[in-house]
Amino acid sequence: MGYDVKIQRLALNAMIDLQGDAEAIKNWIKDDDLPEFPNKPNTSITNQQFKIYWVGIEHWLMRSEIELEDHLLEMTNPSAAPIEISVVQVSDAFKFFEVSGPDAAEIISIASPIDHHLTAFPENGVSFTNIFGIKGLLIRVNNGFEIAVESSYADLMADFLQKANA
Amino acid sequence: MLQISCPFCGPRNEVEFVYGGPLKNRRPDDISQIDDTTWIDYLTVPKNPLGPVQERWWHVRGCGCWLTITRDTRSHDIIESEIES
Amino acid sequence: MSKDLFRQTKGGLIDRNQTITFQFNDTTYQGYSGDSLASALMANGIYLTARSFKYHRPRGIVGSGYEEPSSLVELVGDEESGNQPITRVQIRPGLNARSVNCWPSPNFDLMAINQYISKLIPAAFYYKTFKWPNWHFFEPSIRRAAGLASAPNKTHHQGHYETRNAHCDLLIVGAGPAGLIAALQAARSGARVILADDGLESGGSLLSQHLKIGGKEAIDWVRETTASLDAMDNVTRLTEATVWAYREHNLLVITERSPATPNVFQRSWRVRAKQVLIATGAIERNLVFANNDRPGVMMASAIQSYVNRYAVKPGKRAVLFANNSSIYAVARDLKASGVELVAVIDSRSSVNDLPEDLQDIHVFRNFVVEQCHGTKHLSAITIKNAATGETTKIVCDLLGVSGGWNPTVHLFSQSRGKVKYDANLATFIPGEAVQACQCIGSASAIFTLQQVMEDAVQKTLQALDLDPGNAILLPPLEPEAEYSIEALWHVDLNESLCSKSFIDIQNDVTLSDVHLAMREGFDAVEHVKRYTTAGMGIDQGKTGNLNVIGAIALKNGCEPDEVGTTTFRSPFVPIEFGALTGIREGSVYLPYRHTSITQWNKDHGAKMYESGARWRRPGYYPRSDELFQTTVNRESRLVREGLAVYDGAPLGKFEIKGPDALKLIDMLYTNNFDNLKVGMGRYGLMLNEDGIIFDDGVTFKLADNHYFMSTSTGNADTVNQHMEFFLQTHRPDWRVKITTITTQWANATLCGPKAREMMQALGTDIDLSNEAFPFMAMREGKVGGFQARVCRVSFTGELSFEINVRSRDSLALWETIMEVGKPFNISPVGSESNHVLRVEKGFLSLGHEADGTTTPQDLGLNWAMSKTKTDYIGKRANEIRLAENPSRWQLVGLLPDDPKELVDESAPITPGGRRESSEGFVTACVWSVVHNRVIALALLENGQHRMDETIYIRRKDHVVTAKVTAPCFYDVKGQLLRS
Amino acid sequence: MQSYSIFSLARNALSGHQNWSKAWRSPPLKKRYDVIIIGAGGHGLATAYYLAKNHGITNVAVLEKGWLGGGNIARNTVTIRSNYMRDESIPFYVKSVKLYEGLTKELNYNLMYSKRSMIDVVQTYPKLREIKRRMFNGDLHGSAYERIEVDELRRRIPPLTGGGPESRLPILAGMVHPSAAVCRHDAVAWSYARAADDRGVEIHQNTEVLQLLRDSTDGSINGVETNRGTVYADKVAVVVSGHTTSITDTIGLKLPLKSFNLSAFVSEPVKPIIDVIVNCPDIGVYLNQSDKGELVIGGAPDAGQSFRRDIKQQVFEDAVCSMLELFPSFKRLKLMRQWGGTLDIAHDATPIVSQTDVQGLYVSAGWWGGFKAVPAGGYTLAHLIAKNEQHELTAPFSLNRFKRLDFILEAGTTTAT
Ligand SMILES: Cc1cc2nc3c(=O)[nH]c(=O)nc-3n(C[C@H](O)[C@H](O)[C@H](O)COP(=O)(O)OP(=O)(O)OC[C@H]3O[C@@H](n4cnc5c(N)ncnc54)[C@H](O)[C@@H]3O)c2cc1C
Ligand SMILES: NC(=O)c1ccc[n+]([C@@H]2O[C@H](COP(=O)([O-])OP(=O)(O)OC[C@H]3O[C@@H](n4cnc5c(N)ncnc54)[C@H](O)[C@@H]3O)[C@@H](O)[C@H]2O)c1
Ligand SMILES: Cc1cc2nc3c(=O)[nH]c(=O)nc-3n(C[C@H](O)[C@H](O)[C@H](O)COP(=O)(O)O)c2cc1C
Ligand SMILES: [Zn+2]
Repeated sequence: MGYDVKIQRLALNAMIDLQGDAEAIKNWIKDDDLPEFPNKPNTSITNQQFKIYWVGIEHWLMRSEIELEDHLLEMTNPSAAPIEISVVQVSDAFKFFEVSGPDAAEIISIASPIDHHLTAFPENGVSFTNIFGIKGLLIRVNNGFEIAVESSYADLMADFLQKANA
Repeated sequence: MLQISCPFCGPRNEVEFVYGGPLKNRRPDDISQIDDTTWIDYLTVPKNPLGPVQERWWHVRGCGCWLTITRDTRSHDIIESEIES
Repeated sequence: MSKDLFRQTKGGLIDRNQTITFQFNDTTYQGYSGDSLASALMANGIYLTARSFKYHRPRGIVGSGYEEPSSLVELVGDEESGNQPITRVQIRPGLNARSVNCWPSPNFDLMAINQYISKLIPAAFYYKTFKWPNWHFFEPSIRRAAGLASAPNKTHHQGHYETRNAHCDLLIVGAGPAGLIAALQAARSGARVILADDGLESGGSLLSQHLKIGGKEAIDWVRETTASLDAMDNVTRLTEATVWAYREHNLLVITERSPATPNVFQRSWRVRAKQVLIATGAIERNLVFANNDRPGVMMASAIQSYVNRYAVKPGKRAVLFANNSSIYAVARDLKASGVELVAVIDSRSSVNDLPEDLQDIHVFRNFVVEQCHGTKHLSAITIKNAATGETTKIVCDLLGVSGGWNPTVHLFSQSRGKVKYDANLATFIPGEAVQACQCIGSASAIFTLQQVMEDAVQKTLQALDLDPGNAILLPPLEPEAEYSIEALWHVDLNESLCSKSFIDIQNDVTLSDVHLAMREGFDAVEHVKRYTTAGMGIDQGKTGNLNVIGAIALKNGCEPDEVGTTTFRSPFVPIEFGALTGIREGSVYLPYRHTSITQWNKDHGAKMYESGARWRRPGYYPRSDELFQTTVNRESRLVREGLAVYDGAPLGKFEIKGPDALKLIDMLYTNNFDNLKVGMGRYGLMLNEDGIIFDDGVTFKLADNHYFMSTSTGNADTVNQHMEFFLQTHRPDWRVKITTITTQWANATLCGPKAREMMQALGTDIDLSNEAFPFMAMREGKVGGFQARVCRVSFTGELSFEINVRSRDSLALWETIMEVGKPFNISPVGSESNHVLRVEKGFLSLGHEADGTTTPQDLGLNWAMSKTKTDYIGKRANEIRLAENPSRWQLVGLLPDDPKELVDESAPITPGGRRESSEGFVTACVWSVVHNRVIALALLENGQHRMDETIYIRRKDHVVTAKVTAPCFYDVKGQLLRS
Repeated sequence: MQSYSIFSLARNALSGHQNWSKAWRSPPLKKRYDVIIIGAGGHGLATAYYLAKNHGITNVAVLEKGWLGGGNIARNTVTIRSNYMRDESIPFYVKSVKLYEGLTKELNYNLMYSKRSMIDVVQTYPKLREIKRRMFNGDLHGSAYERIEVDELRRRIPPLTGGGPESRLPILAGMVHPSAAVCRHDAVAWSYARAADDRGVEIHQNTEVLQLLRDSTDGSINGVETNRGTVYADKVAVVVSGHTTSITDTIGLKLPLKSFNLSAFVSEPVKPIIDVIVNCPDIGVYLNQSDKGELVIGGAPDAGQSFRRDIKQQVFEDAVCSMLELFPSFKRLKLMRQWGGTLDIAHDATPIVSQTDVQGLYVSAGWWGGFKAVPAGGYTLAHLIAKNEQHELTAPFSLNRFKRLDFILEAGTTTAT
């Protein structure tokens, strides 16, 4: 163990991919339980239950615990969404990891070329970036970072993280 | 390793991007109107300047935008970077 | 031998309380903690440490750091590593080092015989000889003689390598006085600072000099400064960290040789710096005169380092020889160390800057050293009055030389900054910077401490865009003499001396070699370099290159700036390859992707293959002692006759939606999608703009302007790129959104005549009748209790149901299928049998028939090309191509006359089987389970018009004849898959 | 031409090597030549030599903007081979290898031509299929290529200890191309220069062509504008590897070429460990050990057009990673130097040796793997210039193919970017 970190594979999360005009999307998924949409690129807004990540021009991700997936699906109703916006359930397409502890940033430096210093990647920072050579979502959390990758890469990611801290 | 400024994400490392070749004119709406030679040139002859070239990069390991940057082929200096709209 | 002969009793940065035992050339020695291998050997009175590369001349230690051109060792045992400059190896218990490239030892080296034929082997002699009988006759022995150390055959002995990324506001390269004061200044401002130095500890030249800073010993100032830097969390200070590459966009690469993190053996940093300060100091250059390579001839600055830092006495009777003023500080330190300083030879004619306190030393002004005497150790020198030519011999065993100081502009030059020649300083100095960097300290050609520090502070403020008022107070310093130099590129050759003047000590290149090259027309500096190999060694000519330039200038009667430098390239010093790749090795060397049932597949004996896009997927599932072909036959037959299940999860999948989705799809595919009904799918061919097939797949319509597209496994990413590219760059006004859902969905593909029964048995609310759920339809519903999207597509030609479920359900579905399927004798099948089945059907496979050269027409897919669409990607190119050249290689089936002989895929078809240009090749050949014989697919010139013809497949040793058929061998009408 | 041999060396040793003559002259630049060749790289110099030798055309100027042999011929990884895939290509490369084999004698210059065979380390089935296609097609044209099994592969390349059955990409087989060779790259340029000069060709270094000149009446080529003034000729050949379009752009001639950077690096010199050329096509790295002992290693090109002769960090790391996967003991071997070269590549990745739409203007371009092609490239281009007709070996390489979109897709993939 080279670093003082804890590395964990997380359980499945509920995820919805939202694309399209911001106003149209907000109109479609009006719901009191939802937080506001973030107003800075690559940041998130979170409430008790849900998180909204702004990850691209006209592109957001909504996330919750898997227990709330049905609630999320109800709110967003993918199959009925108007033609201008795209709402797709992608819970299974991602696998999450958590890297936490005093040296979490060291592991991220090994994994990704992104500047994750607080001045460049704030408290509520979230962004797709290159993580161990593949596309991954980097999220700053309380005591470190979360990483989400396309689920087919989960074993690879676990392997990499373990080696980074060997 | 270039550092490419993405209008959405800010400065990011080249490894987040995929190269998409030098800029070509917008593909015409009705290509049947174009004569063979012009179309063959369109397909096969790229701009290849010793100096600034406009080219496309896909921020695939980032926000997903296709950017057009102007990069000096002698130095890699990037003069400009923008998203098509 | 008494120790004190070579070691001073006090002083230095060594710890006399810690004795370390080590081995060198199979002899055991002792040194102190803090010693380098060079200083420890010197303290033991060892001066003969190496043999030279070409002539195997005896050699000693010349430098004290990375500039060392002479003594290289290889470390043996656990630490195995070759070609280490002896000056860069720290001694440690158990260290075992050996001189390279000499046998049996430096003292007695058999190859030394080369010295006697040296006349026959001047620079580049090999181009003129070794031609008869041929080069091969000589090459092996030449190769054995070259090459210095032996190659390592062990890897690192502990921990692992690491690479990482970093960002900072300011990267300072070099922690000498310039770098340290700059760091101190920068740190105050709160900027993110990285300070990296190659040395064992920060301090740079201060570690080797006797100076006072702020009234204290310089080393105390250094240690106080580093302590205060270490206390700030905006500063990262690295030691034993070489910055070895300066690349575009202010990316610099650092390799740390012994990072503090446990288990990390070496670490590389890719640093993206907003600003860079290059504080790399200066490197002293050598002087060129006869036999200047004798053991005992050293760089003056190295002597200074040995006497001050390591408290050794590098000789008993010393002479110093220089063309510049820096020699006098060395003279002072030598005297203080107790080494007898016999004389100083100062080649300068016009200046006299002998310091007050050194008036008692014997200075030969306007003299040069003409030659050295002694073979294995310097015994005397002959000096010559430059004006009169008269010579004098001086007995000595140590000669310190200084040819002047070259700012270490390597990184600056790598950053594309131009260097320019400064005649006053007789060296190349940094010119204007191109990237966001500046040289400070001696790297910017400043050679007194006061000015170094002032310069550093001022440029730091500039770099960080700070007000001059923020400048920190400099510690008071003692006055220093101004640096002065008169160029001396070499001492004139005296042909009668029968000796060699080395200009590149490491590669054994002499001044005569340079002259010979020029005489033969190789007079550009780059030609001289390549013809003589000067500067091409491990040291990359750090002490010698400028003398090559000077020698060329002298000969051509021009200034060195007209000659120019060779290109400074990374790495600044050699870097271990292992340090570049970090943890990216073994299982993670390349990415791999798993489906959610990968473990299940492995547990069930699947042979996993690399397939497209880095997926690992089952090739086949052999049972105990089955042969490959038996398994493939069994699996293929199972699909044709019964029921099998295939893990089709890796197929690329996209949801495409928006008011212009149909427009996009019609642009991407060659065929029409506008009449597709909701719930139905259509096979589509995707071309690149050159009209070449690059993907195929089935796209279903979920609703108006809402589609579900599948692509081949290997091309999912490329197709995504292709679509986004077209949309975002050519049609940004089209409103379409694409979501990748490849791994949202997993799949189990049931195939075989019993597939429908099996679906029934699994239990589903979908009406499975052929009318309600026809071929190419997609239905949503529950299957075996799981919410599913079921598609009726078939790559095998059999009745198939592709059950797509959320990935999380996939293992459970799979297990259910295996359980429910027992009565049907269900079994998983892999990609090998799929290949057989698709060949029987004549379905195209990317990489086989669509190999990046074929068009749809070539494959007889004209039916898939819309006649009504005015445009789609690749349409126009194909029209032009076909008009020009209608007779292309086209897809056909082949029935080899010998039904039992499998033909290699890739084997060419030639006219009459003759050895001439091919007219096609076999794209696939398999054992057909339905025909019980070999069948093949091929691309054949004009093949569509050659049915029933006999063609000739040319294997290397024989010709196979085969009959041309249509490229479909099974269920030609396609009734089964529609059943 | 001064003879080079052990005897001439011995004789000159007696006179302290004072009497060696210049390898080439530096004559004054004339106003007019029969032929101007732009670029004193391998191809340009070989073309000049064969023009003089085979066609008796000696009033030839080779104009070089820098020092002769300082372009890509100074920076390639010296691999010479003929294991190409297409019928259009193989005979050309077979001829080139043949010419190379006789060159040391022909030019009286030891090129240290070392026929040491190339071994491909094959790690995926699609690659195996592609290479087999090269093997079969090579056989049709006299280029040998044989499969060996993994044990034999490891026997021939002792440090190849990676790529075992459990590794990320296990080695499947080896493919041996026995006629592959390495030779001293610089010496190829120097020896052609010396021999061309000896036959009357003039080589002008530090002479940069700035502009092509056309006849104002018929548009045919007239000469060139250089930094040293105007030079006239009715025939001009652009042989500037990597910089072709910079020159043809001056008259608006459109060519299907992109310039890019390819880089290479060398390790510290070590005693002999590998005596074949090792090529790892699946993972994009190849290497050989020079006679001086350094490993000469090459990888993939940079993404994007570039005239910067430098290496990009990620490209470099990828190549090193790949090498270490197969040669783990090289982890402790050290990088000594790295560099790059500017090459150009045609739209279909196959070279161009061709007349152009401009009368009297010839191009030889798209040589991104053209060190091996130097002798045959020069040989056939000289033929084309002298006779105004394509040599049969380079007939397929004419520009006409683009007018029909009838590409020679050598790489077996879609058009290269
Ligand atoms: C890293 C690397 C590895 C390679 N490895 C191999 C290999 O293993 N095998 C192989 O076969 N090939 C290899 N190649 C390719 C090979 O080096 C080139 O294809 C070949 O050298 C090109 O031909 P040339 O020698 O004529 O080019 P060059 O040597 O580049 O000659 C072109 C000359 O034109 C000059 N020039 C340019 N513009 C002007 C102007 N305006 N006026 C006057 N002169 C001008 C240049 O200065 C240059 O000297 C490699 C290339 C690189 C960069
Ligand atoms: N009297 C003279 O003529 C003379 C000549 C030269 C220098 N000096 C004195 O030497 C001092 C120079 O101070 P300075 O700070 O400019 O230089 P320095 O030589 O003290 O320090 C340079 C530091 O940079 C490090 N370095 C060099 N290249 C590196 C790389 N690529 N990566 C990592 N580290 C690297 C070196 O290890 C060294 O520690 C001054 O005191 C000056 O007066 C005097
Ligand atoms: C086959 C080959 C072997 C080389 N070997 C060495 C070497 O041993 N030492 C060295 O310093 N450079 C070596 N080089 C690199 C050259 O020094 C130089 O970097 C290269 O020719 C490119 O020129 P440039 O760096 O001046 O741009 C070699 C180059 C080639 C092509
Ligand atoms: Zn972005």
